[in-house]
Amino acid sequence: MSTWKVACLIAAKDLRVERRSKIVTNQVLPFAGITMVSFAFALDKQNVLDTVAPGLIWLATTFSLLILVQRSFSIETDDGALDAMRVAGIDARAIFLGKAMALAVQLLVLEILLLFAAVVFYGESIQSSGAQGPVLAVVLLVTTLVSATCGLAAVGTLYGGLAAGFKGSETLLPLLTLPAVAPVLIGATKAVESAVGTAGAVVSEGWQWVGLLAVFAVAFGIGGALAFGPLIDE
Amino acid sequence: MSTWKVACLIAAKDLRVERRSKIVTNQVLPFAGITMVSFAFALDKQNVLDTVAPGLIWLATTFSLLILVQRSFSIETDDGALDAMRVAGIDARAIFLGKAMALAVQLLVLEILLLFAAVVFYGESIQSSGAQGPVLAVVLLVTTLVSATCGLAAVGTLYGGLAAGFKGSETLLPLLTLPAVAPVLIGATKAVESAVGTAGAVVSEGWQWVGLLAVFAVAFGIGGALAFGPLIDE
Amino acid sequence: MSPAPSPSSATVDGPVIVLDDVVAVLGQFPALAGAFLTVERGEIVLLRGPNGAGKTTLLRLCAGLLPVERGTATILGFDLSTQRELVRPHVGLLGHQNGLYLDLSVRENVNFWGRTVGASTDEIHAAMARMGVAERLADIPCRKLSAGQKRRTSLACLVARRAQVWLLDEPHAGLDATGRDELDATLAQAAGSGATILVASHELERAGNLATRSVEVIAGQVTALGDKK
Amino acid sequence: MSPAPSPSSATVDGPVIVLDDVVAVLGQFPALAGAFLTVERGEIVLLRGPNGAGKTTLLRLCAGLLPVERGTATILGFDLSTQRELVRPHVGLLGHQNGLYLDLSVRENVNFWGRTVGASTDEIHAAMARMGVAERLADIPCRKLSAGQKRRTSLACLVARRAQVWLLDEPHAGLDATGRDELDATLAQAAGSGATILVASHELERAGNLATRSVEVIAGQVTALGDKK
Amino acid sequence: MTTIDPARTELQPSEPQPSRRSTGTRATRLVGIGCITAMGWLVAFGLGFSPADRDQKESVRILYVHVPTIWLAYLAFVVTAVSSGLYLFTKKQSLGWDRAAGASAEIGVAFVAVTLAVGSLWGRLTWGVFWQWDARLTTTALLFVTYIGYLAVRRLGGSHQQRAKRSAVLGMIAVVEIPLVHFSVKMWRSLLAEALVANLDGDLRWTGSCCSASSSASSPSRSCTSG
Ligand code: HEM
Ligand SMILES: Nc1ncnc2c1ncn2[C@@H]1O[C@H](COP(=O)(O)OP(=O)(O)OP(=O)(O)O)[C@@H](O)[C@H]1O
Ligand SMILES: Nc1ncnc2c1ncn2[C@@H]1O[C@H](COP(=O)(O)OP(=O)(O)OP(=O)(O)O)[C@@H](O)[C@H]1O
Ligand SMILES: [Mg+2]
Ligand SMILES: [Mg+2]
Repeated sequence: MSTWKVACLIAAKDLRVERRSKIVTNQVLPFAGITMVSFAFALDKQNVLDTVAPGLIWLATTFSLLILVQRSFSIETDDGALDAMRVAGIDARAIFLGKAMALAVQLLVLEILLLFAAVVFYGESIQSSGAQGPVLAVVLLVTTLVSATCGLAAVGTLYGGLAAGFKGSETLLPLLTLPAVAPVLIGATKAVESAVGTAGAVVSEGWQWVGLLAVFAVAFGIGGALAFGPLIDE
Repeated sequence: MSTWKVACLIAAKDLRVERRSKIVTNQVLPFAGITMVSFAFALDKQNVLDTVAPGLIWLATTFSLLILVQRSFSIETDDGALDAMRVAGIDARAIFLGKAMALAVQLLVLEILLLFAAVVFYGESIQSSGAQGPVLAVVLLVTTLVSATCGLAAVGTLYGGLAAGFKGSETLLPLLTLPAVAPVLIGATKAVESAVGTAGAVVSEGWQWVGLLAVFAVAFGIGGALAFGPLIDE
Repeated sequence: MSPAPSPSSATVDGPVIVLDDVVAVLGQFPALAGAFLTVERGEIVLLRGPNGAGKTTLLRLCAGLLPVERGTATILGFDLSTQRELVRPHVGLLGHQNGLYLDLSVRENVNFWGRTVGASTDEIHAAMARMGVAERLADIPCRKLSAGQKRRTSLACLVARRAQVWLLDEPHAGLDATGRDELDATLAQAAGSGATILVASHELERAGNLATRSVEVIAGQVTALGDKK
Repeated sequence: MSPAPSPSSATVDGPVIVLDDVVAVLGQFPALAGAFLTVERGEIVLLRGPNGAGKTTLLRLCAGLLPVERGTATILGFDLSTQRELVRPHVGLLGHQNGLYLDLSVRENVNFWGRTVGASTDEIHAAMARMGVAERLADIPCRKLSAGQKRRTSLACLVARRAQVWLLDEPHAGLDATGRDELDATLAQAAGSGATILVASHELERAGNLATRSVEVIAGQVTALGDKK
Repeated sequence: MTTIDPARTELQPSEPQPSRRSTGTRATRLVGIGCITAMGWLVAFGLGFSPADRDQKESVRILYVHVPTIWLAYLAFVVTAVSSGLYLFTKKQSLGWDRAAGASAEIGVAFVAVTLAVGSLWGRLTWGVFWQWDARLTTTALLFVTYIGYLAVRRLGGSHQQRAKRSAVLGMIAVVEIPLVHFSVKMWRSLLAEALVANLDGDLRWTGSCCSASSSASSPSRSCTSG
């Protein structure tokens, strides 16, 4: 079995577990929704909400990421399956890739729904000014989503694997993950601000942020795949 | 053994586990800190930060609450200790009270430290205008902290017990808890705003919110103690 | 144990456990589908049967962890469907899981479980010594123990509880030869002083020697009266 | 198994497992403090010893889950300290935990573990049938299984892996009489076709009958050559 | 039950024996004396001989602590990363490198903490607030938390080798944040594509670059109160 095939097996397995337990749809999604609503409550000041909406989407995504990662590794450690994978001689890179892919799929679904929620709750709308009208903005938005998601999934999987199976991993994970994803949080917020035109941002400004996100995703993707072996190994 | 004594035993046990594993000090505290930092960064707009600071403190507390509750019940379910408690015929009210007390102690420590962090990071300061100067504001602050903490601990314990032992409890918990603590979040935010004088709020305005918090804490404390038995029982 | 009826008040005459056509459902599945069982004070009854027969379900039902779906279950004279709260203080269960706090030491664990029922320090120490975890192991966090050592600790917690009805789910699994002998001695002594013991086990020789009667659970049904010895 | 050296290439002459003064440390504690052991191809070796002696530690070390602190451990001719990656594809471990995905059904679990090593559908089905989880149980999520049924599923995953070195930690615990017989037959057959098997167990009679040799682990030390039968 | 064989306890760390003998050598003593002299001179220079700043008055002397502490922290973190790399990539994975990495990270965290503390005190003097949300300050805070995370990971259980490997990987990832902190001001500026209005003159240039860059990202009303 090539590394790639095994990674696909693992991703398929993770997604199947998710389909069985319906945790994302039934619980994470409402959680993210509630997070956004509670932000809206806590920040209920004049004119504040619409300007900070893109930041809130990504904050909600980040917190959902933490929950998803924890869940993704708790299915591995609940009954010692991670150990079993290691004994089975499964390539650590395959484990990393597989779990990151499954995580990315779940995150992407979540983000798209959150974006819709923001349109509804916060009254955001795609920027339609400029030469090509809304087309460019939509392209920017999609690229941002994809690259940010890959970065988040890579970081989450890396640190999730590190913390997995230790006492207190539910608290260690956020401590490690949040500082690491801060650049993604910032970059993605700025890019989305450009796409929806918050505070006069224009679409063209967004691309440099997408570049940052892409670099981040590639760096953590490759670094994570290489580092994962030593991390989960004794 | 009276209910009260057993509750104390349980609280002592929880705090001892915490002292052994040092999860709050080593991980939750930095997590709360980083939450505040990332909020601040995501909301980095002119003049926004200082007006929303009290809200952010309570948001960070709420997220930390989720982690603390999860940890508090994962020590019970990791090896089936909750079942053992039920079989041992320990009064459910004692379990509720004991766990809520331990949680409240940990939360209180956390909040005080977060408040200091807010003073440093967000430049908050106690309101010293008015007749008695800062004394009244400090009294308001302390009362707010205590009553909000009791409310949060009661809600957290109640839903933590409900979610404990279900698959996917790590995601069910936030879903249940966040809407329930929303009143605390709002009330405590308003009360702290009065204490630190955000946006011209005066100290006297704060007391009605403290009243709300107190009512909430008492209601959930009593309701929780009564409902806990059926909740953790089949 | 003061608020609960004291042990002596529960010392009713007649059988300690009476199951009459009891059904228990897990999810949708009737894991216990009609169980009849009568156990007298001082008996040690072995539950045997293939995997998935419903032994664990039966024990958890008697411990008040599962609702009685149909039929009547009476323990120590209390009806399990309505008076579960009164039954529990007198029942001790050793399940598949150990019920330990992994961050606390052996001593702290036994202490906690003992003190909630008001056991004295001496009794707690005696329970630990009984299961061989009183010395070197006493101050090691349970997380670091070996599988058998955890099982011993869990048994020590149970001994410290001084229950009247002991429900043991594969108590021998994981114990070494000495541990098994200690356990058998403990059980025999408890039964001698009036406790009633249900043991589910697959180690038929070991548990069979200990038991005074053996009952077969098959596909959720307990019908045979058991072989008196 | 294509990227890893194929099983035949690992079929070296000489003993399959050689431990020479091996020390393994858990935390600060030398749970294995000088183990000497040589196992030839086709042997079934029983590890016995009191609770906490270091049996589990020894097995986990052989599976490459623990680092070798001192001494040399060679498995199938590969050095465990440096060539762990090459050892693992040939080793199967049944630990105290089952390593199942509790939300997936029995079939999906065995499928997953089998397919990662390239087992065919037939082989996977055969493994499930072998451990008696092929029929009614096949589509039930593992979370709902009884303790013994979980253990059987875990064994089926192991059988599907077709390892050359089997490391079994109390494999009989929780299995019913039929399950034990099936397991023994499976192990005997695997050993007959060239697998090497280490079994840690407290059920000395059952495992002793099966084993070709028995070795005592005491306080982290394995010194006796074992009683040849 | 199990009686412990003496061989089992031999690996347990023995209590450190209190020793009267010093570990110093001639060379280390010379270095030490040199250090003390140099430090004395620095303190005298920093607090006395150097002139006060035109705008910041005496408070500018904080600079002599502020910048060295963060650079020391950088140095410590680089040492952590290098020893981590040496641990991971040398043949004989020597735990010595791991210990060096851990010790160095602890020093680094302590010094970042000093930078944060001193910086915010200084900020109170010059900007009127303890903290503002600009790129450099935020990245510094992130650096701090990242290494707290590193130290938390070092406290996780497991064998020595496992711990060493895990933290080595983390130590090498975390060091990437140093350039992020160092160049944050510049990066932020280019990414924001904003012209900076910082044009302070004279001897304040150096100081000013930091101050104004800081204030650029936040409220203009809070910018340098000097002058
Ligand atoms: C909490 C508050 C502060 C923090 C966390 C902080 C952090 C830092 C850091 C990390 C550096 C080193 C950058 C590098 O060379 O890589 C630095 C340099 C410097 N800081 Fe601060 N600083 C703070 C407040 C201040 C204040 C209030 C001033 C002056 C009014 C100031 C003036 C400087 C100067 C002059 C430098 C050296 C110039 C340079 O290397 O760019 N800092 N600060
Ligand atoms: N939701 C469900 N759907 C179908 N079957 C279920 C469900 N929940 C439990 N079961 C079945 O109920 C039975 C429970 O058996 P129980 O755990 O009491 O067995 P046991 O006699 O203790 O077995 P063992 O000897 O393996 O421990 C098992 O056969 C299990 O497969
Ligand atoms: N950090 C530690 N400090 C002290 N002792 C430890 C630590 N970690 C593990 N141990 C001890 O190491 C030994 C590990 O034994 P292991 O799990 O290999 O035993 P075993 O032979 O499998 O026993 P069992 O038959 O009970 O399964 C136990 O005695 C345990 O108490
Ligand atoms: Mg069972
Ligand atoms: Mg063991």
